[in-house]
Amino acid sequence: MSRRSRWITLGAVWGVVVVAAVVAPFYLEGFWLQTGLFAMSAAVGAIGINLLTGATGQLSLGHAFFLAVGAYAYVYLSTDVGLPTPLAAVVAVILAGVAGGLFSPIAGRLKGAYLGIATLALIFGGQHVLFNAEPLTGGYNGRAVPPMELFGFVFADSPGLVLLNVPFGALERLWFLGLLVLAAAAAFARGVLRGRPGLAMNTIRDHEIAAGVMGVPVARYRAGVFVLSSMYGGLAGVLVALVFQRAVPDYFGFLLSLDYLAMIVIGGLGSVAGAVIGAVFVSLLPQLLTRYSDALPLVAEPGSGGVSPAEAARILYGAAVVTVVLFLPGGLLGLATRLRRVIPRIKELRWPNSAPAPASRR
Amino acid sequence: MAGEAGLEIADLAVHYGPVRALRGIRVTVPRGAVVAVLGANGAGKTTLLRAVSGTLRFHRGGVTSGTVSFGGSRLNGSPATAVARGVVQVPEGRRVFARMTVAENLRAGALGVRDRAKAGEARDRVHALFPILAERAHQRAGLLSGGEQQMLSIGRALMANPSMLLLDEPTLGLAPKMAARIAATIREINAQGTSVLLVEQNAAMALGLASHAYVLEVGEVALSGPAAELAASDEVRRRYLGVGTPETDRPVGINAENAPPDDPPRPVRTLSRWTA
Amino acid sequence: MTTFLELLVNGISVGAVYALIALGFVVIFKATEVVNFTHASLLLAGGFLVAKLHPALGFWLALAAGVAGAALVGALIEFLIIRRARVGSHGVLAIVTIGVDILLTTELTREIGTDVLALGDPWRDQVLHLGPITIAETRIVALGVAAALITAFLLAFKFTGWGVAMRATAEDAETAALMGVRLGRVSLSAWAVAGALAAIAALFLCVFPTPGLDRSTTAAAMKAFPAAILGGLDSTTGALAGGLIVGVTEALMSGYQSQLAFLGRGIGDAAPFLVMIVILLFRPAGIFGTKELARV
Amino acid sequence: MAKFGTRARIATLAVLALAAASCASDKAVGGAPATGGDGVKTGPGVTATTITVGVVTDLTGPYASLGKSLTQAQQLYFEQANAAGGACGRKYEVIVRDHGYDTQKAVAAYTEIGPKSAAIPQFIGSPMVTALKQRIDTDKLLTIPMAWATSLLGSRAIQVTGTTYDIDMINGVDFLTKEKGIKAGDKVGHLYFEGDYGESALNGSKYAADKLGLEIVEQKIKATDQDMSAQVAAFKAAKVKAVLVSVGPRQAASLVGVALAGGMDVPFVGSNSAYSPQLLGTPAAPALLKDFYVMTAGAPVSAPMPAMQKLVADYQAKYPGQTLDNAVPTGWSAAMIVDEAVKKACAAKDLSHEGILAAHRSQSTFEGGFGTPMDFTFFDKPASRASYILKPDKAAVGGSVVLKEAAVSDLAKDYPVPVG
Amino acid sequence: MIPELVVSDVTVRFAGLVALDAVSFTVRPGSTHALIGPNGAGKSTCFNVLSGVYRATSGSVRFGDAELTASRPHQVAALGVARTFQNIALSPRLTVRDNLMLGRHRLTRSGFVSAGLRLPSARREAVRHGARVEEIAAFVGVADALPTPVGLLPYGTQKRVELARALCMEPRLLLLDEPVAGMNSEERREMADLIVSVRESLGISILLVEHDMGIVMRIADSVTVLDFGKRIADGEPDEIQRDPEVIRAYLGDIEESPS
Repeated sequence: MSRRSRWITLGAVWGVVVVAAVVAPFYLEGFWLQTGLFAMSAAVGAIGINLLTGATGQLSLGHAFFLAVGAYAYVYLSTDVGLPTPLAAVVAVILAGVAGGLFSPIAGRLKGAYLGIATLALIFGGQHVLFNAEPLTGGYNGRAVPPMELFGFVFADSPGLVLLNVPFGALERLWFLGLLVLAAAAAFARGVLRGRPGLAMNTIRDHEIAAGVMGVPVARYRAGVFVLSSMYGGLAGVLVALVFQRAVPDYFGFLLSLDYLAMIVIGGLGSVAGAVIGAVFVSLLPQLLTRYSDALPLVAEPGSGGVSPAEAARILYGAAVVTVVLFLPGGLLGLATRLRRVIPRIKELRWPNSAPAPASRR
Repeated sequence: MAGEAGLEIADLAVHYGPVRALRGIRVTVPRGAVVAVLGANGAGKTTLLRAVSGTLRFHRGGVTSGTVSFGGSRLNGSPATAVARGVVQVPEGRRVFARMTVAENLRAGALGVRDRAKAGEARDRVHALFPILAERAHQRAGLLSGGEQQMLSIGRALMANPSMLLLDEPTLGLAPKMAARIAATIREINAQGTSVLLVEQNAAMALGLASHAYVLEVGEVALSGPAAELAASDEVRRRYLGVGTPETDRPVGINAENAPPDDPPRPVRTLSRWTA
Repeated sequence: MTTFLELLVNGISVGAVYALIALGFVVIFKATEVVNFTHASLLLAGGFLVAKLHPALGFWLALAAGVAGAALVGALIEFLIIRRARVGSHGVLAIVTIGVDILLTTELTREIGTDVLALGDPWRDQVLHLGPITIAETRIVALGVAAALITAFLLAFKFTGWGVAMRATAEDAETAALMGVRLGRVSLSAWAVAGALAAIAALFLCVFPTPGLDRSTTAAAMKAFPAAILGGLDSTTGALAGGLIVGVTEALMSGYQSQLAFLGRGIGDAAPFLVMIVILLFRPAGIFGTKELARV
Repeated sequence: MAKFGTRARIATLAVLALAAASCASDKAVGGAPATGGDGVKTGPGVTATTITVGVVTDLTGPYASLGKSLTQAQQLYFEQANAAGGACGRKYEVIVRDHGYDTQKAVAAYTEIGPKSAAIPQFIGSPMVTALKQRIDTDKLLTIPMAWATSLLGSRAIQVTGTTYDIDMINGVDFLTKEKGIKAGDKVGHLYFEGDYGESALNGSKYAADKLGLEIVEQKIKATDQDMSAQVAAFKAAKVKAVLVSVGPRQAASLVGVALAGGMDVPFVGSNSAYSPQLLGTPAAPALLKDFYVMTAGAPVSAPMPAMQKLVADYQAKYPGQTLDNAVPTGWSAAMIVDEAVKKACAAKDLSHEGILAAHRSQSTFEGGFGTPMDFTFFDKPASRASYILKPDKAAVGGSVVLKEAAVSDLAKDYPVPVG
Repeated sequence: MIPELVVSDVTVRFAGLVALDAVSFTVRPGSTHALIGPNGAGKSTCFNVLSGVYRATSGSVRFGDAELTASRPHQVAALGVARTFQNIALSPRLTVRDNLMLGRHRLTRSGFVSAGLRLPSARREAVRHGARVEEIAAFVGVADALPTPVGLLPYGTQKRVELARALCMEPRLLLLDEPVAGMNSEERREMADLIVSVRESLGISILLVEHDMGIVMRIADSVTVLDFGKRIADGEPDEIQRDPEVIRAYLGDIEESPS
C-alpha cells in the first residue's frame, strides 16, 4: 500500500515536471526560455562540480576554465576544422576532459583548499590564453558559435519552423536539446554516484586513508573525478555557447566559478538533485529580480539609484550560501527532504482514521 | 581556598553523538588526595577527564546529565574556566607543542593564569622538579625523548599553579625506570599540596600512589574504595593485576577478560568462501 | 639595467604589500584552519573607510579608523559566522567565506559606486631618485611599513603571550585549550589582525601610482592567494616569501612584456599563478609549508 | 514493471499536453506588423499610445560611471520629448537593463527587451554588441552602441556615432607632429587595453606612424591592471617622445602620474574613454593638467554652445550634485538620433523596425545641436572623421575644455577604415 | 594458497623519534597472530606500515612474493590484505550496504563509464556482489542494519560493520586493530567468537592488535609483544604469559615502584 502510494506520488510529481518542461516552449517568451536554458547549462556544470567538491571533497575554483575549453573547442572544431557539429560537441567535451587530465599532477596530489587555490591558475592562465590565442579564440571579442545541426535539423532561427501554430526559433528548439542533455548528464552522474566509483569518491571525502586501504587508488581517483568533472564543465560550456551563439573570454572568469560553488552549496552538496536545484536558484534569481524589480520592495529599477536587481541578486545568493551552511545543512535539497518527512506526519495527524503506513523498512 | 571541597563528580553521563560513553558516574577527589581511575581501554577513563577539563566538545561529545564541581562550585565545561579555577589536565600521549621550544611550551602552560610574577615562581618550581627542562630550554620539544616529553607535559601543566592535576596515562609507553621516575614526581607534586586525579593502565603503580581508586567498566563505576583495599581484593587482583586467582592459578593474565577463562570461543556461524 | 633595477624595486615593494595580505590569510589559517576568501572584501572595507573619513578626520585618524574598522569586520565575520558554522569540513567553511565575500563586496562596491576615491595620503605623487632609479615615495613607505609590520609580527609571534597562544593553537588546539587558552579569542584576534593588515595593504594598493580606491581594487587582493599558497598556507615566513615572489614576478613580466611577446600580452597577471603551479608541482605544501602526517 | 507503467503514463500525458499547448499560447503566430488607427504601421515596441525604447547599459560593472551619465541624459531627453508631446502622437517609454559588463547578462537583456523595443538608443560594451550583431541585424532594430570600435561597423542596424577610436588616434598623432614637435624617426608609446577598444585605437596609431615615419612602442594591459609603473619604465627605456593612451581613466591617471613623477615629461594623447573628470580629485591631477589631451568626436559639456548650456542646466536641475561629464551630451545626442529617426519614420507612416531603420539611414547630414554633423547613409564608414582636442580643466563643467575645434586631419581623410 | 607474512627488521622514525625499532615477526598461513603491548608501543605504527599507510624507514615486509614496504595502500589491498581501524573509519552518511560495497572495490571492475551508463556488466556485478555483501552482513550480524546510515548505529554495531567491510574484501590476510576496544563483555565475547568463525570458515591469516589479554590468549595461536617500539617477546600465548619481560612491560616495575 505504502510502496504503491509512494510510486504514485513520485509518478505524479515527475509527470508534472515532464509535462511542464515539454509545454514550456509553447508558452514562455524567449527571455524565459533563454533563462531556462542557461539554468540547464548551469545545472550540467554544477552536477560536474558537485561530483568533485560535494562527493569527493575536492574544492575547485577553476571550473569556468573547462566551460571555456568546451565552448571554444566546439567553435574551433566545427568552424575551423569543419567537423559536423554533433561530433564537434562530443570532441569538445573530450578535450575538456583532456585539459582536466593535464591538470591531474596537481589535481591528484593536492586536496581541499590548496587545490582550490591552485585551480585559480586555470582561470587566470586560461583567460590569458583566450585573450591571446586570437586565431583560435578570436581574442577579446570571442567568436560566433555555429548552431548545432542534428540529422539535418538546425537549432537556429532559420529556416523558420512553426509547430502547433507556435513559431519555433533557436531557443524553442534548443530547449528540448537542453532538456535531453541535462537528463542524460544527470542520469550518468547518478549512475556514477550510486555505483562503485561513487562509493570510492565518498570514502575519499570521508576518510582518505580508509579508502586507500580498501583498495581505492586515491590519487588516481581524485584525478579521474577531476577529469569527469571537467567534462561536465565542457558540456556545460558547449551548451552555454549554443544558447549564447557567441563565446567571449570575459564570461569564463572567476565569478562564474564562484557561482558554481554557490549553486552546489545552496542546492545541497554531493547529490545530483542538489546541483540542479542550486543551479536553477542561482540562474533564475537575478533574472526574476530584474524582471520584477518594479514590484519588489528594496530593489530599485536599474538607473534609478538604490540597490539594483543585479546587486540584490548577488547579495541574496551570498546570504543564501551563508544561511544554508549555518542553518540548513544539506542545502535546499536537504530542506525538501526534511519537509517530505514532516508532511506525511502532518497528514497522519489530520486523518487519524486512515490506516497508519506500515513500517517500510526491512 | 574554598574549604575542604575538592573535585566532586555527581551522576555524570556523557554522550558522543548517539554513543553513550559514561553513565551515573560519582567520583570524589578530596583536597590533597591522589585518586586513581582504573579500567580497560574504552571503559571511559579519558572521557571522564575530558568531562572535568571541558574538552569533550573537541570530540563532539557532551555532558548529558550530572555535574562536575570543584571547590564547591560548578565547572561549566570550558577548559579556560577549569584552568582559571586551578584544574589542569596533562593530556594522554604527552602532546607537547613539538614545533615550539621547551621554554615556549612552559610559557604556553602559564597562558591560563593572569599573574606574571607567579609564572616565574612556577617556572622555578618546574625547573627544580625537572632540571633537564632547564638544560634543554631552547631545544625544540619535538626532539626530546619520550620521558623528557612526559616531564615537559607535566611541567607545562604545573606552570598554571594547579590545585588539582588531572593526569591521563602519564607512564604510557615509558620504560619502567622512567615510569618510576614519573611516579615519584607525582608523589612529590602531591606532597607540595596539589590534588591528583590519575588515570592509569599501570594498575600496580596507580594503586601504589593513590589513596582511593575507582574502577570503570563500560562507562560505569564497577568498583571503588581505598586503594589498599582494592589492591588486596581478589577481584581487582584478578582483573587488573592478574595475580593469584585461586580457582585457575593462571600465572599472569594481563588485563584479563572477566569471562571465565575456561570458556573457549566457538565459531558461531559459518561463511562460505567466495569464488570469483 | 636601470629598467631592471627599477622593476625589481617596484616588484619588491608591491610584493611587500602582497605579503601583508598573505600574512593575514596565513594567520587565519593557522588559528582556525579556514581558508579565508573574504580577504578581498576586508581590504575593500578598510580602504573604503579611509577614503570616506579622511576629509573629515584627516589622513592619520582616518587610517586608524580604517584599520580598526576592517579589524572589526574581520572579528564580526568570525564571531557571527565562522564560529557558528557547525560543518565537518574546512572546505565547506571556505565556501562560506566565499559567500560572505560576495555579500560584502557587492555592498561595498555599491557604496563606492562609480567613484574613484582618493585616500588623502601625505606622500601624494612624490618620487625618490636613487641614482638612475626613480621610485614613488609611497612605495618606499610601503616597503618600510610592510617590513616593520612583518618583523613586528614575527617577533610578536615568537615572544608575546598572544603569539605563543596562537602557535600553540595552530599546532594542537585541544592541548592549547587545556592550557587555558581561550580558542574563541585566539580565532577572533586572528581575524581582526587579518582585517587590520588588509586595511593597511589597501592603503598602499590605492595610493599613487594607482589613482585611488574603486570597485576594481579587489582584483589586487587576488594576488595574495598565490602568494600565500606558494609560500605555504601555514607559514608566516612563507607569506613573506610568497608575496615577494608574486610582486617581483608580476613587475618583471609586465615590464619586459615586449621582450616576452611570445608569451602573449598581459602575462603579468597570469604569471604569479603559473609560478604557483610550478612550485606546487614540486612542493605540494608550498615552499615553507608543513606536510601533514596522516593519523589513524 | 510499475516503473515502466509510470513512464508510459507520463509520456502519454506529455503528448496530450503538447497537443493542448498550441490553443492557449500567447506565442501562437499572430501575424505581420499591424496598422494602427492613425494609419501608421506599427512594429515591436510601438502601440497606439507608446513607443518603447530599450537601454542596455552598465550600471554595476567597470563602465558604471559612463553608463550612469548616458542613461540619465537619455532619460532626461525622453522626458523632455514626452513633455513636448512625444513623437507620432505617442509617448516614449524607456526600459533600462543593466548587464554589469557581463556578456551573458547582456544577451539575456537583449532577448528580453529586444522584442519589445522600437529602438535601442544605448548599448554599452563592444563585446556585448559584437556578440549580438547578427541578431540585431536580423531584427532590424536600430541600435546605438556606446563604443567606438571599428569592429562594430558594417551592420545596417547598428549606428556607431561620431568617430571611431582609430580616427581619433590618427588625428591625435597628427596633432602631436604639428604642435608637439614629434618628427619622423621618433618613438611614440601607445598604452592600450586588450580588446577591440585598444586594438582599434592601435590600428589608427600604427597607420599614422607608418605614414609619418614614427615608431610605435606598444604596451598592452588589462582593465584590472592598476599600477602603470612597469609600463612607464618600459616607455622610458624606449625613450618615447609622446604617449598615446587608449585605456580606462584609472590607468591613464596612473600612467601620467608615474611618468611625470619619474621625470618623463612628454605629451599624452588619450582616447575619449581614457579621461574622466573624477580623476582631478586624485593625486594624478597635476600631471593630467600639465600635458594631457583627449581626442573626441563630441563637444564637451563646457563648450559654449546654447544647446549645450541648456542641457547642462537641465541636467543639473534634474540630477543635482551628480557628476556631469562628456558622456551626458553623448547620451543625449544618441537619444536624439533615435527620436529623429522615429519622427521621420512617422512621417513615412511606418514605425516598424524596418521603417525606423530606413528613416534613420536616409539622413546624410544629421546635426544634433552640438558637435560635428554626421552622415548615417553609410554603415561601413564612421559617421564622422572630425575630432575635438580637449584639455583637462579643473574649473570647467565636466572637467575639460576645448583646446582645438573639431577638425579632420589629412591623414584621417584618406584612412581606409577596417570594417567588422 | 594463503602466503606467509614475514616482517623483518622494520624500523620507522618520525622526526627523530623511533616508533618501531628493527621489529621482526612472522604470521604463518591460516594462523591467528596477536600483536600486543602497552599503548604507544608501536602497534598501530606497525599496522600502518603493513597496510602501506606509512613508509618504513628501513626493513622489509613480505607477503608471499610481494614486498609491502614499497607499496601504496591500494596496492597492498590488491594483494588481499584487509584491515579495520581502531577508531572507526566508515563513511557515516552512507548506508551499511554502501560501506560494505566499498569493501568490494578491489574485486569489482565497473568504472565511471559503465557505472554512469549503467551498463549490463555493471548491473550484473552490482547484483552478484550485492548478494555476497548480504551474506557477509548476515554472517557478521548486521543484516538488519543494511539500509541504515552508519552514523546512526551504536558503537558496537559500527565495529562489526568495520569487520564486515574488511571481510568484503575477501582478504587472505586480515589485520584487526583493537576489534573489541570500547565494547562490553557480552559484545567482546561475541566479537571473539566472530573472529574465530572467520578463521574457521575462510582459513585466512589474521593479525590482531588488542589490549584485552583475555581475548588474545583465547583466540591467538601466537603472540608478538612490542614495548617502546621494540619486540620484547614472541611465541605461544602460554609462554608469553610467563615471560617476565612482558609482565614488567604491562604492570610497571613493581619492585621499583615504592609501595
